[in-house]
Amino acid sequence: MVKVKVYITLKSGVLDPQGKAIEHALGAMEIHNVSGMRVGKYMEFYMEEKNPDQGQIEMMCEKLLSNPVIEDYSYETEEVVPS
Amino acid sequence: MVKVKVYITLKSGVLDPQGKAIEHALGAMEIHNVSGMRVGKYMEFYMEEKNPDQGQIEMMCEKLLSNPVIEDYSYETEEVVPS
Amino acid sequence: MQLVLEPNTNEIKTKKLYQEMGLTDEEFQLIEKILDRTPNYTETGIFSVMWSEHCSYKKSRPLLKKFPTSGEHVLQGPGEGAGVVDIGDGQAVVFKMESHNHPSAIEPYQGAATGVGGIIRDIFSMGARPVALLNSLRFGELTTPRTKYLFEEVVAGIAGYGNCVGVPTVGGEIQVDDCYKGNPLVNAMCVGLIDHDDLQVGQAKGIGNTVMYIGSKTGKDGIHGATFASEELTDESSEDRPAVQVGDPFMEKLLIEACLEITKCDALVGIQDMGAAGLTSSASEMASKAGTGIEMNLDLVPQREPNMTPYEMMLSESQERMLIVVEKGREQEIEQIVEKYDLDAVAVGSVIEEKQLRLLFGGEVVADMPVDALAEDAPVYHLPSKMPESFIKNQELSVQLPLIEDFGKVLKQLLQAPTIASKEWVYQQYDYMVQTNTAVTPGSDAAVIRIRNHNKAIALSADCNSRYIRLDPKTGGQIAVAEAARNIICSGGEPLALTDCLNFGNPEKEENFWEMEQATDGMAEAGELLNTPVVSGNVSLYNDTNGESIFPTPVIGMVGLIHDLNHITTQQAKQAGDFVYVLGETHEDFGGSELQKLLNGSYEGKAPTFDLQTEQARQQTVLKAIQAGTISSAHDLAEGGLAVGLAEKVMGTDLGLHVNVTGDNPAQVFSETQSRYIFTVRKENQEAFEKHVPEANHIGEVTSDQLFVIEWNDQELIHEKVEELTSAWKGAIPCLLKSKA
Amino acid sequence: MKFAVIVFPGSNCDTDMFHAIQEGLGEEVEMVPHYETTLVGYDAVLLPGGFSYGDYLRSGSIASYSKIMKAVKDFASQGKPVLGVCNGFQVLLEAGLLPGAMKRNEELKFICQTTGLEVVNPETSFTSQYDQGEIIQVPVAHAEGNYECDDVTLEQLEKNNQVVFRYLDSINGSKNNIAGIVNETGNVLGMMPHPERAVDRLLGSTDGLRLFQSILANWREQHAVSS
Ligand SMILES: Nc1ncnc2c1ncn2[C@@H]1O[C@H](COP(=O)(O)OP(=O)(O)O)[C@@H](O)[C@H]1O
Ligand SMILES: [Mg+2]
Repeated sequence: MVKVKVYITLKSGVLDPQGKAIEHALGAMEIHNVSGMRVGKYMEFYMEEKNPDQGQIEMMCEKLLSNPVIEDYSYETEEVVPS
Repeated sequence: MVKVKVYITLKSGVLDPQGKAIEHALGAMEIHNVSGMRVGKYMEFYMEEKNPDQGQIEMMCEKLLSNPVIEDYSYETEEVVPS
Repeated sequence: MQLVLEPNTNEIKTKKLYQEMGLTDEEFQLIEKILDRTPNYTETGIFSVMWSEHCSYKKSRPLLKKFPTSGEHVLQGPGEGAGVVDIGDGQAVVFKMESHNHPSAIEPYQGAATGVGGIIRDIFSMGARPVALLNSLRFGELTTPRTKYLFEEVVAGIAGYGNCVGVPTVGGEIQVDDCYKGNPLVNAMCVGLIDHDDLQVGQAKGIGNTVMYIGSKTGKDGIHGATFASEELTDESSEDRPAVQVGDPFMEKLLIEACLEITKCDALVGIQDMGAAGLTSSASEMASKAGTGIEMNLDLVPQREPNMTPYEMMLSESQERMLIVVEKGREQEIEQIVEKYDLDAVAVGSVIEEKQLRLLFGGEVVADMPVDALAEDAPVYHLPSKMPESFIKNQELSVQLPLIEDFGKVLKQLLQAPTIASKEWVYQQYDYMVQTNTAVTPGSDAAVIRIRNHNKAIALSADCNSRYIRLDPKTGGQIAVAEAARNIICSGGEPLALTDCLNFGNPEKEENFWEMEQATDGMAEAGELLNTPVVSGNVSLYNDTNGESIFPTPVIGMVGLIHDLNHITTQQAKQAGDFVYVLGETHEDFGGSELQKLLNGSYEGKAPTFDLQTEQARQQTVLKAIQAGTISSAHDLAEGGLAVGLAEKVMGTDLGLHVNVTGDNPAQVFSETQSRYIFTVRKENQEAFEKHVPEANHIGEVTSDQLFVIEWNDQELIHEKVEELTSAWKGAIPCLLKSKA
Repeated sequence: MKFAVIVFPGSNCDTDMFHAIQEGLGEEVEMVPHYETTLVGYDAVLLPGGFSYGDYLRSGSIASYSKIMKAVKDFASQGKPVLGVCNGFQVLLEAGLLPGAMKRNEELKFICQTTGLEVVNPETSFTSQYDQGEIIQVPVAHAEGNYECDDVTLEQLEKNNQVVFRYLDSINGSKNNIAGIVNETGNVLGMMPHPERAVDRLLGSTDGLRLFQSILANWREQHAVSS
């Protein structure tokens, strides 16, 4: 079994309203040394195979987990022993 | 300058309707080897310091970026050369 | 496998572990007597939630008995999931209000969201389609980051849930006062529509019938939520993490559609939502009401996590779950229906003759308790009460005449007070139009939902001015009911019945209990005289933070019937040239007023002048005048008095207003004397209107100059641009939320 | 003329759409659940608002994989009219029937209000009953209506007259205040505002009705020519 971790981020150049709001809130908290805040998604799931088909993972990322029009994705896999 | 990456996940035991919906959609796409889908947030930002104050990052994570009542967080920092 | 070791019966008894669950020594002894043995851990947990105030009303029941609960329109009073009131043509409205105060204090978004989800389930489990939501909210002053956070998240939670399930949120009220700082109030009301024939009951009838479970899996969330709701909040409460439940409005939407289809299937015997105390309360209440018992096999309960114990399953408050009873042998019909909605219906038990709740797990009986003892026989307490010193003092206090220099400035300041300010920032986040029946959207006295294919509509309002109740709980209680009814009247509706949510502090404080007694007395009297019986409601006690109680806040939700779509009336002035009238004399009523808060920062003195007979007579007069078509716009006077009420008639329009009022003290333009209305009337309707409402005073005219002018005894008192008033009023809440501090 | 209203499990404006056609327009209309596979026999397809699958991931994303969407794509490729409103628009974007994507509103809040819209292109089969530049009042109700696309797409949309409606005020952060667009062939319209909520005087505006009347008029015209 492997654990798959997927990171989804807005493409650079796409305005990020959430990131902007957080930066604004940081300003209100008098935190000024932070910049370039971007908010994305993080997903975890398990796949039964020991060596899962990378093509399948990519297909899932492209078709469902992210929207390629505005988002990029990356992922990692990590072997786990089922408990 | 460092890049900080924050991962926010729902505490275990807390219902994850997003994860549930995605698993359901995967089923409809005839993908059946995936389980335990959990959806969280991924955030990136930059801090000016070379060795930023870990306490500040933790404070930001607790007070603003995550909701400690239902979420856990973890983070990584990574030195970057300002471009 | 991780084994959870539960305390044994001996430990529960000797270490008094039941106390942690909220049971007293006496209650535990009573349980031992009922069972004729010491309860095990699961049983103790089950008793503790069923005997919590939230489920048993053990401390408020004597007060609830006073309420009028029947009347010509009432089809179902308190007792079932929600009240049911006839609206003619074989149709009825089903409605109820419920609190989610404590969960919202800990996790405002999910707390508010699941509050909405819970009240919706109460409505569709009766077989009614939910057609409207309202909410009543109380927060501390919007000046600290925490109260702002609570406010924003509660509103977002209500929006997130209501918008997704597709039930319009059409009204409500918001009051801010620092007594709610640590303990915000989040009350949600849902209204449903049903044909009489489709009415369902939550009963487990028919020995041998099958008990089925539908909806989300059971998780470890919300364990002991009901007990939690019946306890005081302390600083440790935010550590009480398992009590937080996350809502899944998409699941709720599926459940609504599936359950409404199931209720049309005659294989269904009974249906109830799993609300507070989840499986425990739904199973024992359904059996107790039917005079039967239920045996359940917990191994069959759909579980979200591995290794759940019977205790956890029975006490879980996971959301979006329903329990139904189905005729034996016809389970498949139900399965086929829910399948269409991608849901499962799982048989988990059956109806038995012995009036027991019997639970099996791993082949063993893990709990076996009389259902009546759980659902009916919680001890009832008659708590002692004592008139508070502050009440005596306030009654003796003579009226303090406020000194005002700049009336225009005070008016603007009042319009910026969050309780008076425009709530647009809030209701713009709610989908108040979905279902396309909202004839009057938020912003008027009552919301109006038309009944499709009929020439009629229902009017909905939620109200409570807790400051009056703090000063004088009995009069304040009467006023709360009267104000809700007045809002219905102003929209052209006949008030039919009410639901309530009794939010009070710790009832064991004698002064608090006295306030409860008095307030409910007042509500009962007003409900009786105004012919608006109480058909459902909810009690939320222990709204205290670190020993400080909230103001007594019995929120009233009211439903009225508009007999003809032509009667629908709103509060805004319609056109220049219309005459302005005020109905009802004004006294120097500044106790508990917004003006007093503005000038003194506190409340003292008597509650506003109020006479129930006058109230009742005027309501009738106004309704008749509206029904006769003589009134163009109607508005009742509430917080901020005449000046604020008049401003509300023109703010946001391109009209102005010019009136001249007479009296002794100009501060009276901000007085909050009750039972007053303002109207605009077309010139051609003047005669007809004055015949209907001879008592009304013609005070001025709607103008096209976009100026707001009030003269006092022919002297100009206020002269403001409507646009400026509007921007003060609309900008106040967004501005407070944005400001740092 | 016979309309189909597609019903996803979490659609909640489906009955509103149904009523708008049946009572407002006075034409035949049927609900078609997401698990159906054909749209044979219908003259127009309407994708209503709501939260098709809860929309927890991205609005419309899961719905774009439901069975009926294959039929919707076929239907659209035959040049027949497909209208997606609010969530329906989001589904069309996710399904690739229209270009671009939706982000959360700029203010990160759900917004429900009646909004002024400019009719930018009255030449489509959905807008022929409006005038060029006419301002109409139509309710919006969404949390993710912040239209996003790359610069090339945006330029093309504008150049080809594919922008059909624009908000008068920037209410959600959409690029170029875009409220509704058509595909290149002009038979697929996606819009965030809800025309089906503006078909009855009692509820405020009737400006949305002409959108449905345009569909009908256009269909009648085509029908008269082809028969
Ligand atoms: N929490 C809320 N949710 C939805 N609408 C609200 C809320 N609070 C206030 N409103 C709406 O704002 C308008 C003004 O409310 P309020 O000042 O309480 O009026 P009134 O004094 O006539 O009862 C009403 O239409 C009411 O329904
Ligand atoms: Mg009012």
